[in-house]
This record gives sequence, C-alpha cells and structure tokens, in this order.
Amino acid sequence: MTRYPNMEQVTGDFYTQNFEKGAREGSLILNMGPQHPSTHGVLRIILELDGEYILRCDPVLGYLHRMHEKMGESKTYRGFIPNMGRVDYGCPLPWNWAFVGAVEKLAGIEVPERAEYIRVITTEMNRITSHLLWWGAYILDLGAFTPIMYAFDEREWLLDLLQTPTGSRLTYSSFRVGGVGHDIDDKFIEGLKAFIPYFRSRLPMYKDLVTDNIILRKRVEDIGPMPLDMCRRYGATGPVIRGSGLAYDIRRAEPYGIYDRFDFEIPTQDTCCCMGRYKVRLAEFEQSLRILEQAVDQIPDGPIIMDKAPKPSWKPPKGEVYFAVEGARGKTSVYLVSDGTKSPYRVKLRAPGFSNLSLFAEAAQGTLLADAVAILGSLDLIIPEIDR
Amino acid sequence: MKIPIELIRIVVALVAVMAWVGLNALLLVYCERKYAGHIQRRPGPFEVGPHGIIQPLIDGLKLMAKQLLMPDGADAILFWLAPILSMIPVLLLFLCIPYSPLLTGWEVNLGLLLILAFAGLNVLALLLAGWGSNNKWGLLGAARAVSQSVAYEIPLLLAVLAIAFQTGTLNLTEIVNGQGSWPWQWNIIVQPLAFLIYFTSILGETNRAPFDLPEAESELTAGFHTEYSSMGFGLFFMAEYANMVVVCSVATVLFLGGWKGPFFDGWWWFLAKTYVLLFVMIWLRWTYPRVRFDQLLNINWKWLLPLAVANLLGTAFLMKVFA
Amino acid sequence: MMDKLFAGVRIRCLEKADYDKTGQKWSVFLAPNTLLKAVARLNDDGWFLEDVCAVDSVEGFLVLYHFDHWQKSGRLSLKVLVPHDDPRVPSISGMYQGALWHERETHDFHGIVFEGHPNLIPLLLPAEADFHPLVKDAKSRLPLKDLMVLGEVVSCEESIQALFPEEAEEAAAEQGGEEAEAEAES
Amino acid sequence: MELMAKISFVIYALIILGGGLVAVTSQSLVRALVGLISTLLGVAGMYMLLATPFMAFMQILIYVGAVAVIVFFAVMLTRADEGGEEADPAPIRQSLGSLAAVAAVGGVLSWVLLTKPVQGLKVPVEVAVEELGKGLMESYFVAFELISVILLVAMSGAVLLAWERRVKK
Repeated sequence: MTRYPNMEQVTGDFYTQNFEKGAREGSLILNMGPQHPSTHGVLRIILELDGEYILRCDPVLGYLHRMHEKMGESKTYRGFIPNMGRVDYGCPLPWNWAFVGAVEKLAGIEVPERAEYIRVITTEMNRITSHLLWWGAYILDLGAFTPIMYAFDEREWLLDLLQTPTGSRLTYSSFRVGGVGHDIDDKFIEGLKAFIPYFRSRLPMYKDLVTDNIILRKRVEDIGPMPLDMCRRYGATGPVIRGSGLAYDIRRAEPYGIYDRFDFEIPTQDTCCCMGRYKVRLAEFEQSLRILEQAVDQIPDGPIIMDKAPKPSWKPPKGEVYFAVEGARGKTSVYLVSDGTKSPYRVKLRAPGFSNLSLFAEAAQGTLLADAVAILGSLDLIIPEIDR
Repeated sequence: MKIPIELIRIVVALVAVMAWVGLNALLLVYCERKYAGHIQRRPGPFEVGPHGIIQPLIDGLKLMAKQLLMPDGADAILFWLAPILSMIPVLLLFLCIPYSPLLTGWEVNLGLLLILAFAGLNVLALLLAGWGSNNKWGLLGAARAVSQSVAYEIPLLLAVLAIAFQTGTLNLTEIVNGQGSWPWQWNIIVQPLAFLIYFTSILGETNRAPFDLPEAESELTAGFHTEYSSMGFGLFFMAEYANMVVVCSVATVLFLGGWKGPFFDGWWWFLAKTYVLLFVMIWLRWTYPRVRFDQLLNINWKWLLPLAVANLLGTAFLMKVFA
Repeated sequence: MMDKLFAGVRIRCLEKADYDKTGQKWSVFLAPNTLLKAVARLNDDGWFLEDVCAVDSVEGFLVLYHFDHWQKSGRLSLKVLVPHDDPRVPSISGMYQGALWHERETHDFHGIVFEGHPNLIPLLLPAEADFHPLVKDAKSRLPLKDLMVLGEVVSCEESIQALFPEEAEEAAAEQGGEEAEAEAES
Repeated sequence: MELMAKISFVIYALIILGGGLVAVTSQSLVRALVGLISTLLGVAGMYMLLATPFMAFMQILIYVGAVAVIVFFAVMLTRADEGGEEADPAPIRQSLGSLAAVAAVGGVLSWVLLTKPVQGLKVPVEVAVEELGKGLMESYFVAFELISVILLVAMSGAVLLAWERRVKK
C-alpha cells in the first residue's frame, strides 16, 4: 500500500467497486473519463491495466442520459421532432427522418417529391459534416492537431449552407410529418454545386497528408480487429460493419425515401481493422457527393409538404411500427407504438452507437492503452446518441 | 577578501540567462501559436496587442494569478520539488552555450559533457512530478518518461560522441572554431547521419511530438503534469521550451557551425540557425500523429541505436585511416 | 419459411405482419421458457439483434426482440409477454453479446429481470435510482389490442388470440374513424 | 580562494550527509531515492573541488541521469506488501550490527588515513581528459578491463533473474 498512501480515499463509486470484484492482483484499475480528451464527451471507461496492456474494460454510460423515450410519451408527434435533433448532435437529420418516417409509415402518408429530394440532400450533407467531424476528431485522438482544423473548414461551408433549409447549425429538426419545414433556394443549390468539386479536390490532399502518413498507418492498421461474426453478435452496423467487409447499408437493404433512384456504391474494406473503418468513411465522402450531384440535378419543383399536414393535435391510427434509416454511424431506427392519441404510447430509439460501443470491451481486451483510444475513436461515438 | 572576477561574471551571466530564458519562452510560445495557426489555416492569436504579440505575456500573467493547488494525498515535497528541479538545470545549461566568441556565460573546457550531464536531469523532474501527484495518469506518464528518456539518451550520446571523436575536443567554442563559415564547411556535411540521429533523439528527450508520450493528452490526459496548475505547470512549460532551445543550440554548435555564417560571423547566425531548428520541431508537432509507445521504443532500440553505433565505429575507423 | 426455422419450438402465435405498415415481416409470440430455443435458431440462421425493448400494457410487459438479417431483408420481432408482478425473462446475452446492454437498459426502464445475465446493474440510470421510468401507472396502461394489430395469422394459441378480440373489424372501424377525425381537424 | 574552497567543502559535505540521512531514514522509497540523488550531486561537487570536472560531469551523467532513473524504475516495479517483512521496524540487534559494520569500516579507513597519510597535493591540479584516457588505456589497462568484467557479471545476473521470473510465471 505504499504506492497509494491514501488508498482509502480513492475507493470509487458503485461501478468501480462492481468492476473491482473481478480484478486480478497487482493490476491497476483506472477510470478513463467521464472527463477525458479521447472519450468524446462524457463517456467513462473503467480499465484494468497490466502496465499499459488492458486486461479488461467496461464502459459506464448514462452521464448524458436524458430519457428521450419518456419525453416522447408526453409530447405530441410534431412536438417530439426537436428531440430528434438533440439525440445525436453530429448527425441529427437521419434521426429526424427515422422518427418522421415511422410516423408516416404508421399513418400511410405520402411525401411530396420535392420534399423527398430535400430530405436526401440535407441528410447527405449532414452525413458529410458528421464524417468530417469524426475524421478530425479521430486524427486528434491519434495525436495530430491540424487535420481537425482542415475538416472544420469544409464543415463550416456545409453548415453555412445547411442553415437555409434547416434553420440551425447543429441540432437540426427540420423534417415534418409529410414533408420538410423549409424549402431550398437557388443560392443554396449554387453553393452546393460549388462545394462539390471543391471538396472533391481536397480529398486527394487528405489522402497524401493524413491517410498515407506512415505514423498514422502504423497506428491504425491491424488494430482492433472486428470480424463479421463478432459484429453480428453485437449487432454492429454502419461503417463498422462495412469496414469488416460486408456491404450492408439500409439505403440499399431496406430502401426508404427515394434512395433507390440514385446510383451509388457501398464502400467496403475487408481488413476489419481501424484502417478499414477509416477508409470506409473516407470513401463515403465520395458516395455522398455522388448522391448530392444526382439529387441536385433531378430535384423537381413542387410543394415541400403534403396538403393538410398534421397539426399538433393530429392523431395517427393505432398500431406499432419500426422504421430504420442509415445514419452516419449505422442503423438508426425508431420503434413506435401508437394508441391512437396525440402522443405516442411508447417510443424506442435504436442508436447505432449503442450497439457499436458495446463491442468495444471485447475488441479492446489485450491491447495497449493507445490502441484502445484508436479503437474507441474508430467506432465514431457521439455520446448523447448512446445515452439518449 | 577579493571576489574573483570569474564568480562575478557567472552571477551576471546567470541573471542575464534568466532574463533570456523567460524572453525565449515568451517568444517561442508566440511563435508556436502563430506557426500552428498558419499551418492550420487560421491567424493564431490576434486580439491582445498587434497580431496578438503580447498574448504569451498575458498567458504568463494568467498562470501566475492562478491558485496553486495540490491534490489530496500527494507527496508535498516531491510535488513542489519537481517543477523547480525541471527549471534549475536548464538555467545552468544556458550558461555555457557559446552564442558568439565573446558571448559565453561560462567557458568550460568540457562544455559538451556538462550540457549532456545536466540535460539528463530533466527526466528526474518528470518522474517526481508523476509520482508525487498521487495520480494514476501521472504515474503512467512517469513510467513512460523513464523508459523513453533512458532509451533516447543513448543514441543521443553516441551521435554527439562521433562529433567529439572527429573534432577531438569537448569544448563547444573549439568545436565551432573547427568549422568554417560556409555551409559546406560545417559538420553536418561530414556527419549527416549523426545529425539525423541527434535530431530524432532530441525529439524524444524533450518530449516533443510525435514523441510526446509522457504527456500524450489523448491517452494520458496530461501525463505527468495532470495535477499541476498555475506556476507549477508554468515552470514545466517554460522548462520544456528552454530545453528545446538548449538542444537546438547544441545542434547548431555541433553540426551547423555555431555563430559562423557567410559574410558576417556573429550571434545573429547562431540565433537564426537555432530558431530554424526550433521551427522544424514545431512544424513536426503540428503535422504528425503521435507514435505508440512500443513503436517509440522500437524506433530507438532497433534503428537509432545500431545506426548510432555504426556511425561511431565508422567515424573512429575513418579517423584512424586518415589521421 | 418461419415454420421451418422454428420447427420444434413451441410458438404461441406466429403472424405475418404487414411490412408496409409496421416495418416488420414476422412477429412471433413466445413463452419465456421457449425464448432461448427460438433465439438459438435465429443465431444459427445468421440473424442479428437490432434491439431489445419492452412495452407496458394491461396484460403485462411485452418484451420485444427485433432481429434483422444481412442478406434476407425482413424484420422479425419476438414478443414475450410477462406478468407485472414477476417479470422474468431468460437472458439471451449468451448468444448475442449485444443484448448485454439492451437488457440492462430494459431492466433500468421497466424493471424486467433477465435471468442469467452476468452483470445486471444499472446502465443508463444512476446506480441509486429506485424507480423504473417507463412503467406506466394503472390508469394510463392500455390493453394490447389497443396498441397493435395482428397481421396475417399463421398459427395462434387461444390465449393470444383472446388478447385481440375480433381483430379485423375493430381495427378497420377505428381507422376509418381516425381518418375522418383527422380530416375534420385539418 | 582558500576560504571559498572550505566553505564549498562544508556545503557539499552537508549535501552528501543530508542526502544520505534522507535516503536511509525516509519511509517512502522515492523520497529515499531523492536523498540518494542529492548525495550523488554532492559527490559531483566534491569532484569539482578536486579540479576534476570530467569526473564530476560523468558522475552526474551516469549516476544521476542514468543509474538513479533505473533505480526509480526498479522502485516502480517492486510491490511492497503491507504484511511484508520490511513492514515491521528492524530489531535492535540488526541496528547494532549495522552500526558496528559502519564503525568497523570507518575505523579502518580513518586509521589508515591517519597513520599513513597519502602524499596529497596542496592545490589540486586539473588532469586533461586525454591523459586520463591514456592512463586508462595504457598504464591501468588491466584494472580498467576488470571493471567491465564486473559489469558483465552484473548484467548476466540481471538476465538470469528476469529469466527465472518469467519461467515461474
């Protein structure tokens, strides 16, 4: 006990004590977080270390838990949409879409053509901003400070553009049951048309500067293998599973909206390591740009919301419905039970990050502390989404 | 009693050095933030003074104004000893750097040896800081600092030794005098490998990115100085910059011809060369990701050390052949 | 297709759901003691777990397991009805480790006990919370028949059938009423 | 100059003694190590007084910079049990024994020095590094090489110990 003279002061809370029960003698129990630079917000991970090797780890959630599911039970269908903007601050539009889509499916509502295109355009732009945020933050986790500034440069452009159709910069809640809240104008289309070639021209530079960097490659290649079977047991989706070689994308597997009209590929990497997930996300920039190009060309004129759009007092038919969309982090879905009144009887939000993070404990076992940071970052965590 | 002139000179020099260290730290902080800003396509500090020029001064004032905090259960003596211990040896090192033939605080015959000896003390400060602060992150940082410093000191010494072999002296002034004014007369032309090894090792010795593992903030929050605030942190901070200046000055002396340069020899050449090297160190930090700890040690034991030994043996052999 | 998959497992009710309406292709009512067997079949067939959640109703907690498949498109939901006073379900975390957290979350929200779960401690709620936020009070609980409709029933036990009395007509009547109401409002 | 030298000698001696006392008496191993380091630094100062800066710098470079750091590493690797044998205060017999050992060595040394004083120099003369090197490589070659044999033995011992521990694991 000479090592920690005041050990009795540092007994830890319920979770630490629960974790300590299985600890090996002579190992070091370490709380990483909730305030730690690379846990991306207030995630806490209890680690058992032997030197710098991780024997065991256990994420502790709940520091950002806001009980959106309970809030849903007391809000109207329309009033719950802003909550969707706050579930995942990195990529809120798929959440918008998941909830609105579930309600539309339940009530059998058809969405006007132009609204569908606006949804696709804004969602794909949101996917790019989310991946840019991840990219910068991930490289920051690996110790390089500069790329996040470059990423934010591009992200800024997109955020400025997205202000018009969504009315905000971060917590978008612009979708409505039966359409979208705001139309896009010519200035927006022009800005987007200018952005696409510019961003495309930046991508080779990122590859040279960051992806091909020898230190980065050594840090992420063959780190954190997640074979397909492991992904299946944990229900991982999104870039995590595509980085393990499976082309599973809700936009193709379970087409929603008008995604079946666009020509795009589902990038995959079969290395299963952090580099695979990294490359998948970088390749998704290009695919999102392709969808954006096509959508901007095809967008028709017309109304942006259905006639007689639901009012706050609107009541859908009773029944249950499950609706999934492809968010930036994977399968984002909403399960809704309606009893035919103004507010849902039960809302269940399925966050992709929740399942992806539950994989971490197994993937990080036996790795070095620095590798655990690399694995954690490669899962692309947004804590508010996981805690909901 | 007559006070020896040498003693007066040292005291005066010491005062001058303290001022110089402080000034250097301010200048380097400003440079680092400006460089970083421009590398990242932003202007850097811009608000305080023209182009943010007095930003570092305000930063320093802010640090001094903050409360000194010590965590519960920390070893008070070790905890406060550490930042002081990190600062004092560096001051001593500044004394014996020859900025120009006349501008040397303390002319020592074995100047090179003195610098190497005292530069190695810095790691003790990191150890005590990490251990004394009763923090597991600090402890991990200290453990990293030890193995890193033990590892990187060896190729550093071997690379320097090759120069000592070649010039046959440990006196810094004489080493500079052995080189000419023009770049092709500098030691770097004769000993390029030694220079590369030296430069890589000083990144490891001064804990600068990509080898900044003892304080790797994305892994160990802040490593050994997690618990330090106010001037405790400020001293570590200043010592880090002062150490950078020292190792770059030594590199200038050993490899880049010291104060000698085309047309007009003088201290301005010395400062210019030192600051170019410092700029490279800063540039590296804002460009590269951090290596992993086992990779760091692998680079040292599998590449730098054998190369340094080979370089030393080669130097000795050639000296024997051509002498 | 489902008959073959679940051959030999006692199923309380198997229905083919309306995908366009509910987003689910199959919905299967199970008794708690046959759950593990059914999940094992799904595991062998390569399904993955989307989530686990529960719905509070008059008849008890309806624990839902949503499964999906990478190749075969279609969602399958397993439904287990457990009574309020003794909500116990076997844990499927042995086969699907992803369920570890989903089950802990459901335990937090509804107080359902997953037997055999290695570490059923609070996940999202603070450790000292002694309430289950999604459990409804007796007044606002609704019977299952007001919450969901049975689709095309393949096979069904009496006990489940009894929960959805005169399913078809009632649903149709209610839906017509709703639509008329909505129109009137807008 | 004479007075300055005497004052310095007293200061260095105090540093050495104080460090030694801290090293022996302190409860915490790391504090003991700090004491040891201050002793080593004091000894380096003594070398400076003897006009052998080379020895002084080497002392700092090797003992303070390297050996002390390695000792620290060893401290971090050791685990002290609460109920270990070091936990109890040493028995009086042991203290007396160590005192006797110190007295014996000190007595013999001071007896030798007092009865057969070394022919010392009044003012120390600085020896050039080159001469030192020549001395080690020519006149005292065998002694110098024998020292490296000791190092070799120590190293193989360390390897052997590490090996046994790993096999046990």
